[in-house]
Amino acid sequence: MSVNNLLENWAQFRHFHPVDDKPHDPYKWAMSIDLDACTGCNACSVACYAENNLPVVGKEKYQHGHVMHWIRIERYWDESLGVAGGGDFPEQGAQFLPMMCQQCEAAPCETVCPAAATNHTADGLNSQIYNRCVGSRYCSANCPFKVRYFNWYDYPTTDNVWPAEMNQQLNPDVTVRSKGVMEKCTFCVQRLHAAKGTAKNEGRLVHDGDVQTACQQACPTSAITFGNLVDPESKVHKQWQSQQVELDKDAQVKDQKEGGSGLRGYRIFEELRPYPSVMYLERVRESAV
Amino acid sequence: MSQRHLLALFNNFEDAEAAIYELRAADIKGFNFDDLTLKSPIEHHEVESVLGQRSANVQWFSLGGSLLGGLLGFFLISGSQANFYAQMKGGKPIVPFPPNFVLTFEMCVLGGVFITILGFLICAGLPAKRSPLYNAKVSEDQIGVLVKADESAMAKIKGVFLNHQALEIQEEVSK
Amino acid sequence: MKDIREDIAWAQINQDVLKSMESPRKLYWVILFFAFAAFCVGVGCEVYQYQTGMGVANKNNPHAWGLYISTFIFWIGMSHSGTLLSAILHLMHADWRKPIFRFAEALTTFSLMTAGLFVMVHLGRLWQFYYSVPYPDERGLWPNFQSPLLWDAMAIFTYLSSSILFLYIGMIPDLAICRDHLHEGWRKKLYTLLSLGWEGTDRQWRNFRVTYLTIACFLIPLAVSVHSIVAADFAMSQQPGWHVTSFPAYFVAGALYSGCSAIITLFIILRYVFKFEEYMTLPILKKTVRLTFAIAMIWTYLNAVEFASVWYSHDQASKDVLIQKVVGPFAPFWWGMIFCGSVVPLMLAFKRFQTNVPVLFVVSLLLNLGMWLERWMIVAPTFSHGYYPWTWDHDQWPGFVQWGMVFASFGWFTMLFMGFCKVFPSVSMYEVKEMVYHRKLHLKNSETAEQGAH
Amino acid sequence: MRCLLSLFVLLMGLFATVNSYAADAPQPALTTEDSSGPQVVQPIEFPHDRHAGLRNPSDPTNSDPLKGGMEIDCMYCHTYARRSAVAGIPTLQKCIGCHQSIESVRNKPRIQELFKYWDAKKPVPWKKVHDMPDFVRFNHERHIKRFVEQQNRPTQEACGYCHGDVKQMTVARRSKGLTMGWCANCHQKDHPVTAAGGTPVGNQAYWYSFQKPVAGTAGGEVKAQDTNNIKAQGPNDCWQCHK
Amino acid sequence: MIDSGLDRRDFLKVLGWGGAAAALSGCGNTSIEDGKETVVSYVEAADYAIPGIGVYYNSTCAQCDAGCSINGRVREGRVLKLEGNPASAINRGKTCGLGQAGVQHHYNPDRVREPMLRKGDKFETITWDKAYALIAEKLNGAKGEEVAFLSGGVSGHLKVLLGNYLASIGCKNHYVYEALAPAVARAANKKAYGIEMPRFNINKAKVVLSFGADFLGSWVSPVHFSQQYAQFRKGVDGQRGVLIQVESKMTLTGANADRWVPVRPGTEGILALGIINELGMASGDIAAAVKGYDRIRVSKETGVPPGQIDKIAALLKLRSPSLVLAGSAAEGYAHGSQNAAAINLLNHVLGNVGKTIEASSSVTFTQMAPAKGNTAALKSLNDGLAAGKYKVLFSYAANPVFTAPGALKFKDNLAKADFKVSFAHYLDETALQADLVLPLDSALEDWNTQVPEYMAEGAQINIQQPLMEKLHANTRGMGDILLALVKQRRAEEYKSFDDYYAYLRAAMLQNKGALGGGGADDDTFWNDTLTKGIVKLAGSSGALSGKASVVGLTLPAPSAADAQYPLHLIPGVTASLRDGRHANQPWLQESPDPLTTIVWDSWVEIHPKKAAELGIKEGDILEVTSRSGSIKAQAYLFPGIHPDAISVPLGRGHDALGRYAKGYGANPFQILDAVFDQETGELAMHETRVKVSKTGQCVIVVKDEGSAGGKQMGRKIAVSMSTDEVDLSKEV
Repeated sequence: MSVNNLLENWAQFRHFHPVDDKPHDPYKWAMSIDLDACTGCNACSVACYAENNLPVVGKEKYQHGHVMHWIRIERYWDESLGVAGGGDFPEQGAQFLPMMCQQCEAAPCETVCPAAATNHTADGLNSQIYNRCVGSRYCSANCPFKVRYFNWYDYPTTDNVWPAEMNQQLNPDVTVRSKGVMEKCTFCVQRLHAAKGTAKNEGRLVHDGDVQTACQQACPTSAITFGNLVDPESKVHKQWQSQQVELDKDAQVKDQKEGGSGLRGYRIFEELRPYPSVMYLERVRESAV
Repeated sequence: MSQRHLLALFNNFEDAEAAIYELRAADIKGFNFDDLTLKSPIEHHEVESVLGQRSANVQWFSLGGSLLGGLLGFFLISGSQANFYAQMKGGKPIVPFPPNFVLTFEMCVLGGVFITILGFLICAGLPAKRSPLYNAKVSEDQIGVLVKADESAMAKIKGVFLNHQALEIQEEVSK
Repeated sequence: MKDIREDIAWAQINQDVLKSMESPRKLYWVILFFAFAAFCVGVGCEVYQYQTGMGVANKNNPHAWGLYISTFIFWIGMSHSGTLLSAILHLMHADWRKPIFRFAEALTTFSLMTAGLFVMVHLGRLWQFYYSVPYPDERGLWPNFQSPLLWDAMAIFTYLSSSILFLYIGMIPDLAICRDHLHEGWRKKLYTLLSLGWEGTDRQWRNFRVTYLTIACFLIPLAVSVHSIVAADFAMSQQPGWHVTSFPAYFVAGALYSGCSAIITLFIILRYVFKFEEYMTLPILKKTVRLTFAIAMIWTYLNAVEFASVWYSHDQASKDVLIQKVVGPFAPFWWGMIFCGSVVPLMLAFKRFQTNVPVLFVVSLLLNLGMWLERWMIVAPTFSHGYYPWTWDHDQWPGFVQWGMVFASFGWFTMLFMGFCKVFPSVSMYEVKEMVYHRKLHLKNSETAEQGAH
Repeated sequence: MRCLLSLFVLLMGLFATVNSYAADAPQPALTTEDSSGPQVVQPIEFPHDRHAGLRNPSDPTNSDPLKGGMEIDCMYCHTYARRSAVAGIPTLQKCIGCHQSIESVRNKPRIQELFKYWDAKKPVPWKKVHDMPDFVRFNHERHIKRFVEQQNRPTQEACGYCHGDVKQMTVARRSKGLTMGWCANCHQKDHPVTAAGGTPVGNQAYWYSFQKPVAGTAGGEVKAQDTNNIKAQGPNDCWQCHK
Repeated sequence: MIDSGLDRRDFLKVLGWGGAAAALSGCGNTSIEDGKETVVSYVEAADYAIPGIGVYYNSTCAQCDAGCSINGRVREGRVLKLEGNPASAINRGKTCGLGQAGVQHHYNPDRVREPMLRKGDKFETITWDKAYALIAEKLNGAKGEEVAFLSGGVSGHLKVLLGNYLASIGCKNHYVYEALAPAVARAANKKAYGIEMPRFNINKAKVVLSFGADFLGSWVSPVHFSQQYAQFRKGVDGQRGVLIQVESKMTLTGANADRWVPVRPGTEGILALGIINELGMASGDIAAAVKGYDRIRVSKETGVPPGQIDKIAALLKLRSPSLVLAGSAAEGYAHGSQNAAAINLLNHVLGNVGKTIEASSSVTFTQMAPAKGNTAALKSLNDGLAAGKYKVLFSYAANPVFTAPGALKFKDNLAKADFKVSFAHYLDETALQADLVLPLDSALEDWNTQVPEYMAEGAQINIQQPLMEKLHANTRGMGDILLALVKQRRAEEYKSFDDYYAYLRAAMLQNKGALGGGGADDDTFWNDTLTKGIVKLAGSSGALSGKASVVGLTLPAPSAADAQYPLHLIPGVTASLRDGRHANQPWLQESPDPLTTIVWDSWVEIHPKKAAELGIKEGDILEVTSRSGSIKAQAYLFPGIHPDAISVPLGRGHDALGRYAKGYGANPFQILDAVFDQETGELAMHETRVKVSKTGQCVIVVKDEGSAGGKQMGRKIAVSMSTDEVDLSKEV
């Protein structure tokens, strides 16, 4: 009886994640992206198209903002560029930032979906279940990063998206989304599940390096690191630790240090308290020139 | 002795009221005062002082309904949250209070309204069969007094009505 | 001036009101046809959108929501008028509401029905909408009860069903009148069925009164909750410009505001069309107008509160959205909203306009336009100018499908309302009788008192 | 007053039933549990009973096809099931491998049909029987590993959980619901979840594996006694089957 | 991952082809494979071919000439995705976007499927036999010198076979044409270092001063350099590398530089000499030669502030070793070779030669070494065509009708050849002019070997092998075609080879010992080679021999302003579209240009100041007119360009090449003037002068960048810190 269940396990049901939680076990997938290494070459984005069956929407629809890139490369200029008192030329180059779903631990999108099509998984991902989605787009409205992409058209049946032969390239491990469905970066969940399955068959946990996301694998400068945050052996764990970035904080202790901590790790919109799972490492600018 | 219905129509409420007073005072044999029904185009509160306090129980239905709705709301929602094995939201507990209270409130109102309506139908005896004597004037501008009484009391009652300027008196055809 | 003449014969009331339900004139059919045509435009748009995808509405990634949601709020807001007149004023014993509350309630019901359509139209996968309905299913899945959208759905369902019941219950005595005074035909059968055998007995009246009062009590907090929940759709989210504490109050005020102005519009139309000058008198209109003015000022105040709190906050993103509204591409609409919502109602403060029907008609339409703009200004600008500058998009405007659907909603509403007016009495006969009766009693009592004083 | 009372009893009853039914993981009786899916017409009417059916005990050599099957293991032909998410259809080569040396049935029409395909080097266009929607991902490998390899259940039993009693069928036919609730039903039974205190947490929340870490797995390596635990973790989010 | 050791050829043979692709997935009520009734099944299958499990095969990326090794994931007989092969020294398991899109080259719906012969304005389908017979017939009617073969860069056994074929028909006119090859650099490097393409060790340098070398985007071997760049940023001895980019139009590399130095177009050499002068490290005749280039004069001529020159010189002096690169932007002038020589001189002066510039290895089989494409070849071909010298013209892997400068009028000259054979994947502009079009296998269906021009570590031969069965029954591999053609002349010599595969296998086995397979039996060696996808060789290492010399180094003064055509046109080379042969790969069309984020269209980059001067705003359609023609494209206000220059990206503006390329954008090749480098005869791509005018039309620029235009509006999104604030030592 459910009332019994409610009463007996009340404490379990009133448990706040991730604040009340012990560390994730045994997996918490996380990423770190070194902006000093990222050159903005777009290889990650194209690799994502290849891996995750992203439709190419074409010029017309791109113009209307219907593009479906799960990972986009943003190019920023210095704030002082072109304004009074600033320079006319971007003499320090541009800033590139790969932006994809941040797999927030307290994701703003999850709570608002009326159909419960986006939920939190045990390994710390923000799942998007296409077949459950009704297309209210509330998640997208509530996402501060605006990294959720809606299928404004039925791309599988749209001309020249996947014409004959081109459709043979589609990855059978990833569902092709039809119209009216929200989608976003999944951290290549199909690869994660394959790796976990293999590990389970062998009675072990997934080791660091067993699984790579498509963007990570392609990245020519290896700017993207991906792995299990709770595995002390993993590179991503070591990076988060050395950068003193903690998952369930909305402000990092190191940032309160006077004179700066000399560390590069930060998360975007940390102060909004979504606890993103992607840590960026600040770009470094040479002071000598 | 068989009972029959009698309907008297009055032009205004004062006449009807006076007639009822008289009937009540007359204590006619074969006529129980509780068998008197007043039919009017609008509601007359004053009638209660004449007919005596006849109770209305709808509000109890409202109370029960809203309690039921609220309980159902809270437990249905919390219970399903506790059982839906994949509905975990980062940063929120599995059974969160604020949203559940909102929905509990809505269910409370929903239950209240529905059961109140049900209560109204039950208490007012609706939907009802039409009574044997009815005149459309009652829904226009005249007051009707419907009595059920023994055959023997009919004449007396009729007399009372006529005393008070009853416009029309309809009698059930004897069986 | 009196709200209503005390000496109207009751039979006259019946006759006047029932006359409005007689076979319609030719013009009625013409208007109905145009309303239907407008509705068909929407159906066409929806069919197109359903088959092609939401993209045809010209929404995009930052602009996830558009006119559908803003028009949805507009209609939801309008629905609050009925509750205001029938429930709140009922509890406050303001009996001048009696001749006009029936159509206001109909307005509530039909605008809710219109609003409900927009929820459906808005969904990307309309054919799967049942995923967001709580019912025990084979999959063992439930919708997400934490989502404000679900609260919304629940609140609207509750509100709509309660409003329909309230409207219906309040109409039973009138249905009985219709049953008694109309000729044989399908209508008579309908009224016989719907009036549930109402005869106006003391027992029926007694329970009727309690029921009506109780439901009115339920409806008031319900109506407030409905629009605060609609506000919660926004206030609970993180979008800059939405995450505002005063939103619920602001929304409720806005709702009452747009409801009142819609009542003025319909008041004037019905009064003219059905020649209800005896019942929908100018003094009643004046009271309604004064009420509207008061609410307009409350709304203006809450608007100012919102701007002020954003302005003095340290939330740069919200501030940017506000600035964007004032000077950005949305500026004409935003200033339009300020003009229609806060400046135009100032006319209502003048006595000479309070009973000037043509002026009031225009003003009420402007107020409605202002309120529609308000909703749009709440929903759209923050999408074009949200937290993430990279996704700012000032070039995307609603496509013809969205406009078509908005246009059609007015046709749909008109259709429903016109149908209602011809099938059901749009003035409550028994309540007008009560009003006349009480006024007469009152007059008599005061005359007696006067005589006694002599 | 009595009518009020009885009404309340009625309402409370309604409340209790609706609430417990609705909240207590609804698993309505499956209409398809025992009924069969559509009869699929295959290009060759493959007799599963003949291949996988039980031997005729009275005649172990079983020369008469009408008197029983050959008890061939499911995975002898559906060999991919233990290695891949997809069970797959055996290659034509596999059929021919045996049948080219079985002279007794060589002239049967079905076998001749088979050889026609072989000679043309064309695969047999087998029709789908257990066809799931595209967004559902079932992993055969994990189920075989768990039931057959770890728990030593007979293959036919393990496969039969979802595929029904294939050894009785000629052409395979869907005989289980294969709906989501049907899948979840089994998982809830087989992966009972207990709260920290040990009380079973209803029939929900695989998610709780999240909070109850397998002892000592925080590191990369796992102690021997925990390996079974890792192997046994069932699905705990929607993404396990829908991605 | 399963790396198969089995014979790939057998694998392909035994795969029965069900025709139906494996269950593609869909969601809801629409699905590509919705309604498919049949299950995929095989006739025969190797043990490792398991439905539902990807098999990985190594091959070589053919999207550009860098020679990255790829690792293709194949499921149910379909290649799904290409990853990098970690064993390759060139790309070490990484790929660029261009490489990822290789599958779209293969699955492209606009591939040519049948041999086609021109009939009037149209093509009609013919058989291969007929096509071969026709070629034989035409060749019989032409003398050897009347035949020309135009190709892109070729290497490996294909080059050998091609050479043999050309010899068999007596043709000596093999034109190797690559529109964007670093040909000037080769010559300059040869002169300065004695090697055309030495190894540049970006990762060992502490400062990289690059004059327009877009090594992160499109220059020589971008994936390799990107990896080196990542190491360079991590730092040598804990010192993070500093990148200074000197160019007139910001490239991807420029965008990543610590200091981007906008220089007046064409004055790169002057700046290099100015830096040498400022360094004061040179002596002798070098010092004498640069003496005149004092900072004031250099600053005046290049537009670079004197303080900037000081800082660069100081940094170069302080941090050693450094590396100075001369890229295509500095070389695209009539004095391009001089520019490059001046820049290379800087390396000598700084003592980088031998440290960050090292001798590269090359494969010992010189006949397999790549035939290096250049643009001088195009000019001679064009001259020959114009003179009506050629009766038969073959073209392969080059699209000169699209990429030749408009001033050459190549298309008109091409018509003068009687019979033009095009070996083509798609009907591109050149194939459309051909009389006979022969459909080629895609790079993922074909056999080949490839020798990269730029060798990373040691030397390697890359194996290109089919990842799946042919998509279209009637396409053929280039090797197979050449073999068939060569058999027309030398049937005896080649009769033992049934097909190119047999030829390739035999050729490889013949040199088993030299290829590192000594001792292994043939099959083992062959299978091992195919499994690895790479043959690593010791290679012969040339020695750096060049000396610092200023002999013949004369830099012209910056050209005077041209009143009629006031602006320099800089043809932009983007990382994904390059010379336009990939424009039909939709992923690349939709992948935003990193700097402008524009997709699906061409644009004119113009500096905001210049734009304000001319009254141009974003989205205005501009007409760009040179002496050779004019094109129209939308304006994009781009701060990373010299105000005296505009830039239009190359690669778009096709009027053929299929649905994804045709009609998108404008082709700046069309308006290039025919100016050539004085020393090498290479096309001087940056010498075209243009004027812009508004057409009055205006469009919304289709780009990924939002209305905020690349500003963060004070939100902490992409954050940076300076080197004196950061402590890199603690990083993992």
